[in-house]
Amino acid sequence: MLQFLAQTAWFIPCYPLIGMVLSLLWTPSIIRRTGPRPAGYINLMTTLCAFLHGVLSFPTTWHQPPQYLNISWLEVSGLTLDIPLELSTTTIGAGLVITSLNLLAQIYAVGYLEMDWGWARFFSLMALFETGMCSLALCNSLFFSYIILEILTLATYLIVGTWFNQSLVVTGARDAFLTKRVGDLFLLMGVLAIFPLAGTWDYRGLGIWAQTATVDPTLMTWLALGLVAGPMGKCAQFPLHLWLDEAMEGPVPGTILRNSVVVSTGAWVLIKLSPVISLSPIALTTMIGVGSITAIGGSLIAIAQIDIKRALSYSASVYMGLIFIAVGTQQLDAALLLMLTYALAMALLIMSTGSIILNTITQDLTQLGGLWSRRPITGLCYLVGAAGLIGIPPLGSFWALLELLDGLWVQHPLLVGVVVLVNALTGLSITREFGLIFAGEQQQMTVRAPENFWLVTLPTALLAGATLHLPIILQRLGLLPQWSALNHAAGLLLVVSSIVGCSVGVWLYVSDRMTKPVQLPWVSVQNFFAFDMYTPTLYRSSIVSGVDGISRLTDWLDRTVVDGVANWIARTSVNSGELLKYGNFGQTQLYLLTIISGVFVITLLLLRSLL
Amino acid sequence: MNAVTPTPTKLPPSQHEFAEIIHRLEAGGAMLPDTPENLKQIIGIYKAYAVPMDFYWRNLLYIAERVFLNPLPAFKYFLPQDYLDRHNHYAGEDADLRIWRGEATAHPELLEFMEKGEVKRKLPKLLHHLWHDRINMEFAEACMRAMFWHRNMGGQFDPYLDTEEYVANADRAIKAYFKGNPVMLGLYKLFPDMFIEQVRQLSYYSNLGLFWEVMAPVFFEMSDLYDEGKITTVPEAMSFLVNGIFAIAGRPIYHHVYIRGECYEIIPKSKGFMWLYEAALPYVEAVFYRTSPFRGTKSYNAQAKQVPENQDDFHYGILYADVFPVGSAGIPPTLLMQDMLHFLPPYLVEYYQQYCRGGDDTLIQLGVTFQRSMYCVTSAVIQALRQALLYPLDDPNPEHLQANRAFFEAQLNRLTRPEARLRDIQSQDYR
Amino acid sequence: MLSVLIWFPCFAAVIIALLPKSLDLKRVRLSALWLSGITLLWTIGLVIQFDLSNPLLQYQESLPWLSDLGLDYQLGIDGLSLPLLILNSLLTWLAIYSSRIDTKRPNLFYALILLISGGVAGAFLAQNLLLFFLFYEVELIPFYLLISIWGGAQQGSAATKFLLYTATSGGLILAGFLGLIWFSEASSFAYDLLLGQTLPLNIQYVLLVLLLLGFGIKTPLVPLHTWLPDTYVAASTPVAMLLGGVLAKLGTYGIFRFCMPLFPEAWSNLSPLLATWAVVSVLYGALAAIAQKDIKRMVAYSSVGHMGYILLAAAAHTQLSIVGAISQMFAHGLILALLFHLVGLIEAKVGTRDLDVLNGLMNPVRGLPLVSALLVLGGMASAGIPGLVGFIAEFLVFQGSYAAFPVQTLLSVVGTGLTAVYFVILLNRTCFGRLDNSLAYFPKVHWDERVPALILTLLIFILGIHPTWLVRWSEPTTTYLVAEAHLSTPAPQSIMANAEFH
Amino acid sequence: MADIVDIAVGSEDFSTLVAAVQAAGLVETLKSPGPFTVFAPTDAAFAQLPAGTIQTLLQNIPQLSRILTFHVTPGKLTQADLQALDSVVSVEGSPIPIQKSEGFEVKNATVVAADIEADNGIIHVLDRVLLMG
Repeated sequence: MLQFLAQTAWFIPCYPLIGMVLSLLWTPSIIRRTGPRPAGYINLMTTLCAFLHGVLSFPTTWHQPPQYLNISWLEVSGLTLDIPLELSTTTIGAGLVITSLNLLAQIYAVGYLEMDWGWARFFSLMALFETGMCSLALCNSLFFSYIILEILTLATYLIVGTWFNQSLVVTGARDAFLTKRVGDLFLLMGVLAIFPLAGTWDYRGLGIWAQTATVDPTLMTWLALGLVAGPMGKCAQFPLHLWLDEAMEGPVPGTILRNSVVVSTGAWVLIKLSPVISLSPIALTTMIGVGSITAIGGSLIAIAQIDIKRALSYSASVYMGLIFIAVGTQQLDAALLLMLTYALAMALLIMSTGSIILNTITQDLTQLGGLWSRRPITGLCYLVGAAGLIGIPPLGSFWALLELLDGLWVQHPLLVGVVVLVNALTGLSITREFGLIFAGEQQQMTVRAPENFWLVTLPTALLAGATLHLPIILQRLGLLPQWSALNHAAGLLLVVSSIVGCSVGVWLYVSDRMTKPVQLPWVSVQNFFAFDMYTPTLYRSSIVSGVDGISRLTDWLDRTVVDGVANWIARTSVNSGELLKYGNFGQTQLYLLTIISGVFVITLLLLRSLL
Repeated sequence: MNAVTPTPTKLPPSQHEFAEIIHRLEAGGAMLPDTPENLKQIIGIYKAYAVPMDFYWRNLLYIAERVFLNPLPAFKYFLPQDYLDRHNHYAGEDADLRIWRGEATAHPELLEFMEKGEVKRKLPKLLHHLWHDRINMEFAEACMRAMFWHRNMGGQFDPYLDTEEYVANADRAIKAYFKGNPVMLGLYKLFPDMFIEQVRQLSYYSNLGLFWEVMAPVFFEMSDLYDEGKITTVPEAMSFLVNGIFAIAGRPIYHHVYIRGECYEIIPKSKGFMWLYEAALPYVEAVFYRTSPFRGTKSYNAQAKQVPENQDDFHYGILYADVFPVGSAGIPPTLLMQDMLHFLPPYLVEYYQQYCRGGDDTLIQLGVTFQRSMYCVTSAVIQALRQALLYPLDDPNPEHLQANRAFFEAQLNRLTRPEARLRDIQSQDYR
Repeated sequence: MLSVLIWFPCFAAVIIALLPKSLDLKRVRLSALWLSGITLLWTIGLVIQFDLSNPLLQYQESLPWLSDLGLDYQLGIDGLSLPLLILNSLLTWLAIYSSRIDTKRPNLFYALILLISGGVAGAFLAQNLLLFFLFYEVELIPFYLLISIWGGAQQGSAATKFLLYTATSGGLILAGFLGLIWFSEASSFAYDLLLGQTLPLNIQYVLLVLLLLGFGIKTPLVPLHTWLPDTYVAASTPVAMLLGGVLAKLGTYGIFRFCMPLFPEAWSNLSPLLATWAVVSVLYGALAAIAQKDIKRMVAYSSVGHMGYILLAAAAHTQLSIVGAISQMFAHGLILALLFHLVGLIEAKVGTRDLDVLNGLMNPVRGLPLVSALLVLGGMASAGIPGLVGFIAEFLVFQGSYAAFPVQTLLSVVGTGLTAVYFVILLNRTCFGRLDNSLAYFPKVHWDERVPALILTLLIFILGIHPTWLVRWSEPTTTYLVAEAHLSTPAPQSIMANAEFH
Repeated sequence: MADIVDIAVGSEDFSTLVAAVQAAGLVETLKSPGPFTVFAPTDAAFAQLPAGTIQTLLQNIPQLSRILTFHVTPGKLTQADLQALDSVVSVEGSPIPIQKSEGFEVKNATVVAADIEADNGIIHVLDRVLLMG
């Protein structure tokens, strides 16, 4: 039985797909006399099935070589597009993380969106994400990874646009779509360009090809940069990071999934592609550079945000930046581990803050405070998430960051500094949020703030439990290093940086010593980060206005020059002003028709004489 | 008797933006124009509203009194039979004050719906529930949460929740409820405020339940009177409401909890909390005026500043809401509209068939009707307050009349905001 | 067999035209629907019997006609024309379905549409250059009438413009054909006869340019396109569906059927230029679309851009790119018809096509939710989102062309990015956002009106998920085309050229 | 001299008030030394209230006594004393505004007879029942 389940693990993405299709019954005009909640329940069930299937097949893959499957899709003119799947511990494990987080997020959504009527659309999109990500995990081909990423781009557009009546949602959805699409198209260029070289899109094949490939370095650099650009958009890396901020207009349950696992899809593809990318040192350096800039810049921006969701969204970019650094320095295991530990911790942070937002109405950190005594469960969950995110032993991210540091230790001392700094800044950032939400005085909006009901609180608590147990699971799976093999200096450095970061946070925001809001002496610096380093303005004044201007120019050219010349030719050649008044159907037109028919007949006659 | 007989006003015309409406109010009318079409709509919707309301109040009291602090209340919307049979204090033979001439137990249409649902099939309760073929209690809870969160709206109920007396009462109930459950008791020891805050919320469940217990029979009676031809104009409908408000003003608001057959008085009746001051007025303020912005229409982004900083500045209630997006995502009133959809009287169903998209957009047409009807209820509240706190409309003293006018103008000033629907409902074309 | 596709619609047109004027409007529409339905069924029958392994012409018919002129009645069908014939029959049926119930002068209207259907089928089937030209020209008049009588605002000027441009197009093509006969001294206009000609290169250039300009107008390609936005906008919904879905394909069909195989050397030499021209078209169309305020115009300009991909594929003329191009013709026909149908529905219900006025149509009760949902799908299909038919067609074009013209291909990929930009603008403004309270009293959309859109969406989905059903028809023919027509891959331009498809 | 209750019982105009005070069990209080200022609505004032109002209050004693205590303020305040004030705080807890008009008006009621002295306070007779808010 278990063996059967393991062999059919490729079916895991199909469960949510079934749920998605079924929930379309409740989108407008089909089932309307009764409410849309069954759509949610159905998707919960299908997600549960997918999860259970994963759980049951996971042990059988353990210590087994990966299985490869091929599903034929299209064969045309010598181009064979089979869907290659890899069933291994890693891929099924990734599927497990996705389905379990989605399960919790969907339970959470049943509670969080209890007043919402757009369930069918929302849940079907959650299912689409689940399908997409599970298939991405299993799929072993760059081409199909591209397809999935592109479909997820559309899904992002739609899920951010769930509350489409609201104007900022509309622009947020637009920007998310376009930014990700830009990344996708670069990826598509890479996909197109790599095939003639490698002759395959299969990751295994690409890996083998990369070992022996000799490609023109310039070409390889462009190719590798194209392949990196796609994940950059997905992972919200500088300068394609803005969409994640705007995507925060979407509902919290969607954010849980997006900030924890959806952003990692790019990193996943990157890890798969790393043999190819490592053919170009410039691309690797670019990745490290982009990752470092995003990590440091993002953590500074996060500290300056007053919106809870946005502060956390920048932390998401930060961790993706660390993963970029990890992949850039070929620390794939560290990257995978960090993806896992990060996903749980971030999902937990979003869940607990979402629970605050739900019934204190405001998302503004400056309007919150004093919730600890009445919201201790949420507060504890937040703390667990925070501890799981930064390098605090024995929780998950400590081990992941330690592994990363260990790999960087000898060759990249500068990057060690970056990681440690980012860890400290993130520590500061999340303690700041904790302080502003839970410590301090009650404010108007937090006077009446009960703990949320079970559908919201229970999944949060469950996830907190999972985050706490993660190190034990990792230990069981043998993913944690032996004590003797530990880089003690790195571990110490990491712990110290976490302590420093958190202590500063506590001193500034949890204790009463400082007056809130805490102001930097340099307002311009604070604003610089609060307004996201002014990138929105930068975009508006460069790309957006550029495309807008060129399109207007084209339109003007089209109306005046191109059309004008054509009209002028027509006017002069037919040489009858009256004829071309472009009037209604009348004698002139009839005249014209007669001329054309005449020419036609005469031509025929001419031909006769010709032949 | 309250006599809102129209009298010619002795004051010079009002200069207010809504002068016409103010003159109508001074003549004993409502904010809603007096047309037979309006009357038909509002009475019909009162009827459709009262049936789910009959469920809401019973369920709210059930949660406040019985479910209490159950940490996993998965079945809190499954109302036990004794709560369906529970006698409304204002209907039936044994009523304290018989407002509705019908029976005191749950309304027959409600019972029929609970049994067969919109699918018109007799299925187990759980299936109806899962098929979302049920009353949307979530809406009632959201109203409760709006009252709870906005809190500061007059009356002594909310300040009482912060007194030591209240905490002591709650403490007794909590300890009794979790007797023999060391985990929860331990948790209570660790985080007492968390539990007390939950009990405060439950007290609001009770508050709202007791409030709606009165409103359901009022609306049923109005519907019956209209069917009998005894209510013929909008002002008559309104004065019925005004009389109702007075008649019931002294109804006690309390919170009792029943644990293992024993009654724990968390808020005893002896506190003297009254229906009018501690429930009705806060309810109108919290639900009709304030609530909170629908997530589908306003951004909660802190930097966008679309949500006001002060709770007083919240104006998102039914008097302001845009009904047109009803049915889409993030628009909470859809739950109520859907609940009313099941119980529309035939004449309204027929009426909606004639306009816009006929049966296809009933949800929105009835939403607009509901908005009209709530303007009528708000008018009744304004007239009742005027009657209680100010002077008769036919007062001979012009100073008194001026005071009345100032009051009306002050009330309408809140409705001059651009998003208020007062302008729209003046026209019959808004549907 | 094949003649039925031409003459049955014509016969049907006569029947419809002769139906008594007193007959109920609905009846006339229904009869037109039945008659075109029969054509559609006949086409499906042909498809079922079509021999997939045979790359050559099938069902050939040949009758001597004016043999003195070199004009014989020669018909045949292969993998290039088959998808387009299906498209023609399908879209004719759907166009009739999506016509308004209260169309004025219905007899004439439906008769003209059926006439067009027959004529277009003739053009796709003709295996004689002059016969092709006759059918090609014969479309002109019914379209002219359809636009000028049933069109929207400014229909008169648009119709005249259409007439002038397409007449010029016809003239150029005729000149090209005549020149071909003249110089090759062929005895007839028969296609297979001319296929083997070997003309001097400079004559090939001249003739090729004539034909390219002629077909370029019809396709249309920048800068020969300015008739298109005006015409598409002025045309009523069913006519726009036919114009965009079928008529434009006559141009691209001409390029693949005549320009490419008849002048192989010239084609190979000119192809870098053509590829560049294609990119200009792609980018120009997309950029112009971004600036539009009228959604129908926007969709019209999208068509200019998408036709550029086909030219790119033709320029590259690899096997893969040609399969891609044929798929793209079919896919684009479906998508454009869907978009025009939906835009027409929106205009009919909301009363405007102005992006600044439209808003919030996604609203489930008072908006046009299903229309909006399908519009999202249509727009995304057009922008090349995978899982929908547009993607696989574009991808094959890109992958096929990349080997030959990497830079142009990558620039075309940028074009799909710009496509996404304007479709997102369109969707954001029309479907998303808040419904304007004073406007939100649109009449409801009947199921009947949704049927064409649903059928098209279903096809877009099915062919997107299972593209084999799309590409299999044309694959043998393209293999043959590339192999037999002396077409060799152009000289290696870059290191990419060592590409091998296996 | 008689106390407040005695005076009310002795007058024909206060039968409703007296009944209410008795029902609410406030007799003892009002007989205590006080002193109190009582705003006493006449029977006609009670009759102006819509039907059912009194019935509901009589069924709910705490609520009734809350209304009644709203008519009482501690201290012995004459018309002259009161008119110097903007408002006084009632025993119920809510403030009672004193109008600055020509006549002697308490909130929206007019005082029809002022300054009736009693042992333990003073009575002002109102033509309208006062309601909080």
